[in-house]
Amino acid sequence: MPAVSMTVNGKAVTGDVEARTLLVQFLREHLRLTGTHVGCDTSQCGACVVHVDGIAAKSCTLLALQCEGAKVTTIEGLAEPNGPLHPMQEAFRENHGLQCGYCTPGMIMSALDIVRRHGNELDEHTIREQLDGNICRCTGYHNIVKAIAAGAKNMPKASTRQAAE
Amino acid sequence: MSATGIGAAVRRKEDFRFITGSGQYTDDVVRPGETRAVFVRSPHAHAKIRSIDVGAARKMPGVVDVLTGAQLATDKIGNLICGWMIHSKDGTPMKMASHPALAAAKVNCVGDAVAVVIAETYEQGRDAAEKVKVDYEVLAAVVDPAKAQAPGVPQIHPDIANNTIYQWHLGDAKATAAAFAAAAHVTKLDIVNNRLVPNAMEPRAALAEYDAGTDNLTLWNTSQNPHVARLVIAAFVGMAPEHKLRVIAPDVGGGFGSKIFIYPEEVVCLWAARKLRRPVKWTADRSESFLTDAHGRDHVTHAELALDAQGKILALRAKTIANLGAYMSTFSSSVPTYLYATLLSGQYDIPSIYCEVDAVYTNTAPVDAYRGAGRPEATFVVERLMEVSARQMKIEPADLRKRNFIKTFPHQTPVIMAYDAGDYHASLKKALEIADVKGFNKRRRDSARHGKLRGLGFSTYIEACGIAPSQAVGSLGCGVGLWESAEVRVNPTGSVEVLTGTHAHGQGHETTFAQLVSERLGIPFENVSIVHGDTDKVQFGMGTYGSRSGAVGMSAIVKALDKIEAKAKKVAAHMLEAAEGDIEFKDGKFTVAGTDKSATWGDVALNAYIAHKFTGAELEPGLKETSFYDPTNFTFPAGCHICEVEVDIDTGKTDIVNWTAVDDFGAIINPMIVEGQVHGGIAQGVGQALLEGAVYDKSGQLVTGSMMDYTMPRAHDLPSFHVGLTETKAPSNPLGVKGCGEAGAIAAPAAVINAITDAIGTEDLAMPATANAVWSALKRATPRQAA
Amino acid sequence: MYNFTFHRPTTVRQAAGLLARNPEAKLLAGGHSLIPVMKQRLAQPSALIDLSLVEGLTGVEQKGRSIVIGAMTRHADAAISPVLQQALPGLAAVPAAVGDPQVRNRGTIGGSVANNDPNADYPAAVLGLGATIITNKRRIAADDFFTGMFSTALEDGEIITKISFSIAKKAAYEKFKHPASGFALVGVFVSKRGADIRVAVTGAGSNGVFRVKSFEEALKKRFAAKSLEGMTIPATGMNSDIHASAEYRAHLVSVLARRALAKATGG
Amino acid sequence: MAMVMTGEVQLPASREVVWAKLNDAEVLKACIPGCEELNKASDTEFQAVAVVKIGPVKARFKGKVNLTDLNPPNGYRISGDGEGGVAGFAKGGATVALAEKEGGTLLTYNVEAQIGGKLAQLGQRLVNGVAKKIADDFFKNFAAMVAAG
Repeated sequence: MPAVSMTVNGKAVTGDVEARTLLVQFLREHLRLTGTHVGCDTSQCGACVVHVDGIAAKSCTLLALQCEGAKVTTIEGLAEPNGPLHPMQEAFRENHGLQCGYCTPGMIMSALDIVRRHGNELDEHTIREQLDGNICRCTGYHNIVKAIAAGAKNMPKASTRQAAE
Repeated sequence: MSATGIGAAVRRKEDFRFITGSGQYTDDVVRPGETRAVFVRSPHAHAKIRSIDVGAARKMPGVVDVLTGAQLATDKIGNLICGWMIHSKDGTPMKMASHPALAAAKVNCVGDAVAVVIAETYEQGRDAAEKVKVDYEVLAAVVDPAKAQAPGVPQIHPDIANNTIYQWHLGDAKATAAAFAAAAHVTKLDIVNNRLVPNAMEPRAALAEYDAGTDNLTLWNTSQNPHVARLVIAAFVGMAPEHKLRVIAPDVGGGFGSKIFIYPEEVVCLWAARKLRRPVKWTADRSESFLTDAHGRDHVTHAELALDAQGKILALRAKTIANLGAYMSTFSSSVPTYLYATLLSGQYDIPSIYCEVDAVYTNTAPVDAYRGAGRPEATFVVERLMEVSARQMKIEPADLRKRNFIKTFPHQTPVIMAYDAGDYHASLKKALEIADVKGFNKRRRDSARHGKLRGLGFSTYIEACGIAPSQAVGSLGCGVGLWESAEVRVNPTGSVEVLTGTHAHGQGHETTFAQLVSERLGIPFENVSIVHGDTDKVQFGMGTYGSRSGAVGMSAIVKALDKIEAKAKKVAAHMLEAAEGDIEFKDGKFTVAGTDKSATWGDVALNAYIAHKFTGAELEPGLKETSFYDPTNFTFPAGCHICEVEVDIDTGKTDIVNWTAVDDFGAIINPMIVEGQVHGGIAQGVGQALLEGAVYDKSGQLVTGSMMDYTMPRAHDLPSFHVGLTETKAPSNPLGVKGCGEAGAIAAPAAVINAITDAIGTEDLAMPATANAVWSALKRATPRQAA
Repeated sequence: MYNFTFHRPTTVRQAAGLLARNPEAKLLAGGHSLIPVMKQRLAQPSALIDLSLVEGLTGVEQKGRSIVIGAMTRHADAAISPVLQQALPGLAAVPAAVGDPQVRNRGTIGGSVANNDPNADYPAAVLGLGATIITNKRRIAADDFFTGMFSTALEDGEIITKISFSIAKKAAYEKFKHPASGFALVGVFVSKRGADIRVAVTGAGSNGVFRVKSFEEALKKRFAAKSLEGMTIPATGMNSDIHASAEYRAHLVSVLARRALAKATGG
Repeated sequence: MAMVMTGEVQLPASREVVWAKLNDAEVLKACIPGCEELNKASDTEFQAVAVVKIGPVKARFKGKVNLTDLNPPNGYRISGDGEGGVAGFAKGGATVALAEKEGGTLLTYNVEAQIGGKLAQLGQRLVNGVAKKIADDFFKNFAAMVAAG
């Protein structure tokens, strides 16, 4: 089996995987990072979004081997274990941007990518358009949109890149 | 109001684990030696199984075993059942076809499982599943519920004539006919309530483990009601005695009804785990979810409303054909009957109602409760009839509603329900203001200048929640009681665990229930934890559906807290050397009336356990109480939703430009969570109206079988919502709460379609009102004179 | 997914060599069409040849009167390329309209054009601007490249390296997005470069991207939405499925063409 | 999803010649898109293997081809069904009619096709186009064979 090495949440990891192993399977089954979820099998729902080299990607549509040498950040890597939450995480809690929580990790990782691309001042229209790749069945998006706007505002300009790296 | 008590928008306790990725959903649970189950499913909608050859599959790498329906029968694993008996008009019981967890002789829908591969890894299981050879004799399929009973159509279950499950009715046919004969105006509508796929974001999953040493089975699953699952799997499927089966529903990623039911995969995983002495896990991929989760709605209805010349409703009648799919799912029989026809009175004083419902089998996935379950269908019938009647009679839609609102309570409708409280004028009035209905005509003219058609649609809905008084549902055929249980355990240090028979899968019970306990006992919110979802921890409970967790589940907690307080007062009386009757309890403090003697909550809790101040003969040590609460009535949330749309004439695309929801949910524990429930419900209702629709082709293939073809509402399909509340307390439970989980999904479809038909000037529009559908309707229409 | 061998060449020559040695191999660009199909086990390539480490395949450059986009340039990067925004903003709108943000973060122009999905966005721009597809072997004109749904003039072992677009003075893309899949239910690209006027349509035709000659003729008199007023195209040859009828698609072609023209002409 | 489509093609040969080719297994094999095997079980029955390739999708179907309603030299019905393993199954048929026209033969066809299983579940937006393409390709190939003599 081919070996794969990458940096996940700041830690170097390696594993022997079948070529057909998806990044999300590598994260969930090999590394036991189960915060990244699988909600569909056609790359629509966005529950599996992580950052690969700082850019949001659907980890269900990437092979682990494609991420050889990459820096991957998952929801588990956004905040230090005993440190404060990331402002975007905090904003989701503060604004009731989640209900069942299943889409939430993907939503938060996508939200950070929106900030990376569109900055800290986000209007409702931009957020709604940019959430095209993430489906939530619980919230009707109302509070997710609010949470992302608030979280973006509370993020220092540099912090997105930091989180991504 | 304290910062964390009743009425406060407390931030949720459960969120920390979800926003940090540390939630524990079923697929996240791993057991040592775990195997994976991969199901072999029928690609045909209707076929006889001539033979199944698993020989090649067994030899594939990593395969532990391949099991079939024949073995399931040999092992005497029973069928899945429907737990609500409905009788036809002629008194005969409904026709429930046998539903084995693995089909052995015949498949009746695409996705019907015929074998299961148990393998070391998921991919190995899939490799092997391809090697299972099933020889099918393909039969013609029946898909359209409106044609399922016709002579000559394929018969799905051999001993069930005309694919007919029951022919049921409710109401007074004669009185209704007489009222129609005397009517000045009759409105007639043909309605298809489109079939929906629930699509909770977490796919269904099951993990079963067998302990040979104790002969105990454990099932982790994505259930809204683990105790009911255990009961059915023990008592009907006969998997194991109830006390040898533990069901754990950990974090569950949304349910919306689809996770109430007991499904074949859970049964098969348990059976295989015991047979193979290895834990067996199955997690649906979304393609499987589309084929095998119970779908929702799917009614074909002809409905009529009789009115006098002044617009007073005289009678309503409806004839509905309900598609229940290939098999009867756990509660499917109740949805188009007692959860539907009983709500056909809406918010209106209607003297006579008559409803006939035929439930039919088709070669499609089973249909059962989906957010609102019957009530969205009823609301759509009633609110479309109201809107169309208003237009035909040239009465303002809001006025027609006002003329017919029920104004005094209690009110007995002609269809069983006794509404106990409400103020329908209040919610309509508030909604009219928030939606700025006065300014609509100007907005409509502005839209017209930009080539857009603007429309306004109302939906003044009612629902029955707090499901339900056991005696009442028992008399209607329900196989279980619908009370709820609670256990309150006070620890020696004064912290509290509440064990509830309800189950949360996004509703925030850990927060709301803790607010209730914190307020009632005067203890910090942080010192309360809510435990649910594990049959080994929690006493029997009925689970969460039908917006019942507040009205029934919290009421049980209140009753248990009453008992806790009574016991604690006894302990305090011993501690403070006072008469029990002189002890007062307020804000977490026990005082002796008229003195400055007091004891804190913590002191009393500790004393209850150390028992130094009383003997066991006088008072049992400990502080733990249980309650089983059975409601005395349904609750009746109601409200007014107003949808404003703009339709692009060129493309037919509809944009929802404004949404107003004013709901009366009775007393509110956490307004933030309640509003969130409203938002989510509206989104699902808008989804039904504009975007979603499960389509089977004539041969029974699900052609909207993925999120590429089945449109899930996305953020840009929806606006921000304006949500308001009015309040009349529910008299039937101690908190006065009514339930909020389904309101949006119930109200929204009618509001959307009323708005679009207002915009385009024709009533000839089916759901989902896609751009293509609206464009076609516009082309067909002879435009009504714009208001 | 069936298993396969995985290769990461660093040059086009290596990639071509791998392709030649593995007749059942597939090139992997962004992977957002191929991997979903493989996950469903509807494709069984023996090997994947990942082009992401191949040098010289990314970037957007202006070369004289042309814009040249490397085959492995991701949609998200092309959409915000200052060069493209400046020289040919109508083209930049195309990658900006593809799928969803995460798809745009991975998907590439080369992958999209080579796949020639009948509902993809880029083929409309490539045909609508009369672009040239540059491979490791030759240059192919857009008019010769798209040969029907999912089929192109590419031969076995041929790898797209770049696509060159002549800068058109006026160009715009209008898309009616399918609400579930994000593909174009219909997309129309219009352009005018001197006498070369093009109207290319994706999503609508049952055989993939096509040009609307009748519209192009009408636009020769005046390149404006007004020139198409009252003009329609027949529904024959339009795709018809559960999402949209052939009549509706034909209707959208004329609506979107007029809207694209309005955009292209600043109207 | 059931699909229906029609088409016609003018062939530079007599009805008898066209009819003979329509019944020639070698000709049919060469015309059926992706056909890898076509083995005669009788004059009107064949075992077939065909590979269907649609973009990244590639599925191998094994099944039967039948000729029925034979009415020489006016036409027949050619139908087939195949199992594509994990991809699902496909069935289809074409009623073929031959008429003398302009010194040659006008072949008209009415095709209906149906797919099931995973392809039906996931491939909705492509099904019609693909079915049309396969039918068109078949008759285009056939026309070329006739033209080649």
